[in-house]
Amino acid sequence: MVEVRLENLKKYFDRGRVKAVDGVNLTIKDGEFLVLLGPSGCGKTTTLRMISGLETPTEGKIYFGDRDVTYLPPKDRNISMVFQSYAVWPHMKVYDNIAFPLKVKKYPKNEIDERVKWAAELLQIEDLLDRYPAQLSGGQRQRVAVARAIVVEPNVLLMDEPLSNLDAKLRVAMRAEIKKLQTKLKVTTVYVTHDQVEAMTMGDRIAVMNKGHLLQVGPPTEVYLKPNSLFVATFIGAPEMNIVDATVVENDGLFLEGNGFRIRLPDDFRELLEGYIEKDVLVGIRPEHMTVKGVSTLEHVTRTAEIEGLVDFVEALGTDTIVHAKVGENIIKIKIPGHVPLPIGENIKIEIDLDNIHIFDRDTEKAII
Amino acid sequence: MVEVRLENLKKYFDRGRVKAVDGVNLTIKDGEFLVLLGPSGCGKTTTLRMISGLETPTEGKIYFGDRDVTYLPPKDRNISMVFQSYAVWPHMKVYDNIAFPLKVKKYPKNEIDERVKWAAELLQIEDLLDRYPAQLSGGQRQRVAVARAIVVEPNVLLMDEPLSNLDAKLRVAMRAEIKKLQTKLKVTTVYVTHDQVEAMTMGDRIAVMNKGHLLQVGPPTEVYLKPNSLFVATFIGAPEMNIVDATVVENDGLFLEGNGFRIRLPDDFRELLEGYIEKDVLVGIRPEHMTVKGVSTLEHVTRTAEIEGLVDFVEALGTDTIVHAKVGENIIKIKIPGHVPLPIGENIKIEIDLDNIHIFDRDTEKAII
Amino acid sequence: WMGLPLVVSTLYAFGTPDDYYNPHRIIPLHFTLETTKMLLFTLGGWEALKNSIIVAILAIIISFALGLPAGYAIARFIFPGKDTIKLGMLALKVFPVPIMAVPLVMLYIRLHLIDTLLGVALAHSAGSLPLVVLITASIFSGTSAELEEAGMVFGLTRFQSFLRITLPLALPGLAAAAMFTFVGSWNEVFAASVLTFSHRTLPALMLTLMETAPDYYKFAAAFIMAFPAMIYVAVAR
Amino acid sequence: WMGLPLVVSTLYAFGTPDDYYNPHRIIPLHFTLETTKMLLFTLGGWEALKNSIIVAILAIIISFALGLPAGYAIARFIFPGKDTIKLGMLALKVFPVPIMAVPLVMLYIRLHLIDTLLGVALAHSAGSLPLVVLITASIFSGTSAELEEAGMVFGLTRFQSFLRITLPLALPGLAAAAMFTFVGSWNEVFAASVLTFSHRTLPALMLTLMETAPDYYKFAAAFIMAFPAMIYVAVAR
Repeated sequence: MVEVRLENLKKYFDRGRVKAVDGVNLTIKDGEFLVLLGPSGCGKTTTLRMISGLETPTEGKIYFGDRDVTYLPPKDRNISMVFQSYAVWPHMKVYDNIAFPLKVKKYPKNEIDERVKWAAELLQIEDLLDRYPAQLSGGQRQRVAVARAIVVEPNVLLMDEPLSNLDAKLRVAMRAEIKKLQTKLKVTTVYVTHDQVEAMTMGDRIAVMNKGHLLQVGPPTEVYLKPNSLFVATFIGAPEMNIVDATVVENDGLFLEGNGFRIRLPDDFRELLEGYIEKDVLVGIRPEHMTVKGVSTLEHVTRTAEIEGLVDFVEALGTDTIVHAKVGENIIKIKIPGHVPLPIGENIKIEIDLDNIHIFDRDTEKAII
Repeated sequence: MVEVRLENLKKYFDRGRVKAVDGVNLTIKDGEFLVLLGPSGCGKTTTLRMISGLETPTEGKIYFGDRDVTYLPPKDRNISMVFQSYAVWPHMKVYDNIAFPLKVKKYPKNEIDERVKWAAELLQIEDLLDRYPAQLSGGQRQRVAVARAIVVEPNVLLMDEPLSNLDAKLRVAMRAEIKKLQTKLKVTTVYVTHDQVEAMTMGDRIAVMNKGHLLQVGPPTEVYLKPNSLFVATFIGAPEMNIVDATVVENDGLFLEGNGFRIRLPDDFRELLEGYIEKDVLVGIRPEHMTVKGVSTLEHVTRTAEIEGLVDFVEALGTDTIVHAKVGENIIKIKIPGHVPLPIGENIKIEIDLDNIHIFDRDTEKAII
Repeated sequence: WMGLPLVVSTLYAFGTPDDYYNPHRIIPLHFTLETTKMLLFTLGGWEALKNSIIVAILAIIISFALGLPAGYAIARFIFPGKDTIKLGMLALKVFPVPIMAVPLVMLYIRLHLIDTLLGVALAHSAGSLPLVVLITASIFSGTSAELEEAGMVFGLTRFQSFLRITLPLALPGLAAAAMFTFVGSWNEVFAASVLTFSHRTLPALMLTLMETAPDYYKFAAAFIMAFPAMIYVAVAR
Repeated sequence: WMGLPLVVSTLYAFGTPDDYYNPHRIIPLHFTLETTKMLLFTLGGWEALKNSIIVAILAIIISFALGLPAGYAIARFIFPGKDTIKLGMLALKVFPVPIMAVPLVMLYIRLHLIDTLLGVALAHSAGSLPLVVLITASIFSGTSAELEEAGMVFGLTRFQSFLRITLPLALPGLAAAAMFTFVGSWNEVFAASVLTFSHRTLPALMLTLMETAPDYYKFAAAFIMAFPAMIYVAVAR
């Protein structure tokens, strides 16, 4: 249980041709649950492996508290790890799997027994201790892997997409359990995933990575509501944020003009959009920050705008409905709670929450607003 | 575009030792989107393969309209199929892949060209026609597979978990697209999946299978709100339906008594529970059919009951919150809209919607109510 | 380093006998085609070379005609005794060939196959058959069954689907298996020596020469022997 | 059917010479251990058997000592020239052995390895080394790297993790590879004949006997030769 600090961490493969991790600076607080989120190949797993010591950085430093561990082998870091494939040793019984880290560290026999029992109880696998991993289901193996990881009270607990091999149902259940466990043990945790739902529900903070770079770090709601770039905005949230081309126009007020719509922006946007008058930008709005007028109303909103559209398709999700609306040449998705039976082809008025509108620079793809 | 009728369909493997499909009776209406839903190994894929002709039934009949096709080879059934691995032929260009079914059926060259263009346009892959499959992403290959399947106007369109190899995001997008396409083409469709969200959002009707048997067939809402067995009840819905042991007690009114709770049942339950007085049953309630008193209210409910609990853990999902409550020895999950910051350990009153309570026979696991 | 003996052989193969027997010359400096010519035309080398090629090609045809369907069946279908067959194939490879020699010769005399190229090819096919079955089985398991089934769904019979979809995809692997069969037959000495006297293949001829001919003939023969190996290496690159 | 020649050999191996030369008896009815005894004790068969076993075991030790680390490196690490090495290994298998014979004998004489069991074992190791490297590489690729890394994370060095986690998991595969090396060495004739005169292995001895001894000795020798194959089949079942 320490603070973990990454300083300008880099890892190049193939003689510098592949920059897996390219200058990451990140401090993971003591006891924090940090989620490293990003698409496959973004460098999140490589970052995790450098923290574990399984991979040596090309450049940069890793600190556990004040201790420089950059070049220490894994065994000297007092870390634990839950692997994507679980990596439960098939030639050892469940008990021996969990006891292994303690045996290696030469704990007395009765303490080993005590701690294995404790970990097994926490994960509800007391009945499986005598079995071999081949006799277990995927979910049970996963529990064994977690029990093995917490049995030693590690400095840092590392998890590499631990839920990705479970089926959807089990994933939902384990998500809550792992989070509960971490809250109880208060161990500094780095959790790697490409699943934004996992990230949103489990992380104290989320660190979004892409192409070896760290894009944004912050609590889930902040990353969700205030994405700093187009990538973060579209990667988080399902259905995806709607992104549309538009031009900023100043004409007796500030407007966003695009194919089939024209939105009047509040005056306090003026300062931020200073340099973008008459320029093309990208406008983003999440499906849940819009509604169809006369069908539902947006709650807790102060300022709205209205555009017109045409119902193209209606997707019933049970508790929610996704309306696919045609606005000019674009298809825009609107998420409305409950069951909404809109006829296809109908003309609708779409209400937009202006406080949750995002505007991105076309070239840098950074958020302006 | 025909009606498909399965009559007492059976498929045994390994000389009768494995009963993959064990007596399925099912009529798929002309133009209907039917989803075969079930866990892996439940026989849903084997059923699909028998409809396609790739597998020959051990017993039973398959009709397309009035035509008995039970023993016809696939090529004589005029069906199309989208495979789980897409099965796009790697040694042919995208164009040739899509044109293949037409070439085999000896369509004139200009009509082939026309139809391939039409299908490619529908799936937005006009730009890819000249590429080889190896140059495409998973999502693009998927589109090619779908284009190839619709290019011939098949009697029946069969889909074998077509979205299971896509990432979460793409899956959500393709789900809507496939449904949109089917609505447009009105082709009789059998769609196999183990993902209950896909089933709920895409199917006109859902057929739930388990262990080779067909358990329930009906529209999504019916299967969701009125499951006929414990399996259907727990397989559909996330988080899962809460299942708790209880005893039916008659004592100046009808009660359900269990560990830490006692619920008074309305009098109109009496007739259905006739034979279960003083007997053990299983009680099921969905997380969204309960709420925490003072935090939120249930909408559109007529009759409620109240039990007491203790907050064990709170899982924030962004738009919803899952409260894990301890009731007696059981952990019960309650889904509440919005963000609910309940302190762990707090005593709460849980309100239950009595019209959405389910009671199952302990032995047969069939629904009583 | 593995190329070294090859280079030396090549040098010696084209060196003159004088250079070879000159103790002060480690590397021959005078090159001649005489030795090779002598070997090829006078000592029956040319004939043996032709025999070797014919036998190898016949062996490929026979072992593929039998082994390819078997490999396909093992890869695609489930049938009783499948594992036993696969095990038997491996066990066959472990058996020493000499044990078969006497019964084989007796059988061949009865079938009038003795001293024919077809006979040698049959013996070589028997040797390479297990390998062909196992390799083709693994190649066909590697090509997705769904691709073939997609062909059947979209209007082909199983056999048409095999020809038009699976076979083109399996071709590179099958070519490699054919190459191995060729080389196996090319290098095989024992059966070729026992089963022929007048229609010798190249290695069988070499074995005879080994005891009688001067060393530089051996190098020339070795050079010819190594030829397909060199082609293989060049192609594989 | 593949067991038939084996049964016949076994019968002939223990049949009496009288029965063997009696044209009216296809299957011998009088059994004797005389032939086998004669072969083993008088003609040096026992000595050759011992030599064969020693050579095979030495070949296993040498080829594994070199091949196992190489296989592990190929499976686990990425390094330049890796594919070239794998290709080279395969190419080596394609090369005919006879081409090496003369330089090898010359080298052995210089190193005083000629006519020693170690020398033969070295030659056999060279033959089986590529196979051992390729097989161990595929075995180690088959055992998950994450299992080994888990060992490192939970307190072991890489070498300890290899010993305690990867090796036990790879053992069945390695045993099969050792078996193949054993059988390869056991059946190998050419190198064994060329490199030894007094310390002959069993197949080399057999080759000598082939030309001189009566047929029933051959069957007895064949029976002894086939012994490990029989054990292999019995174990594999």
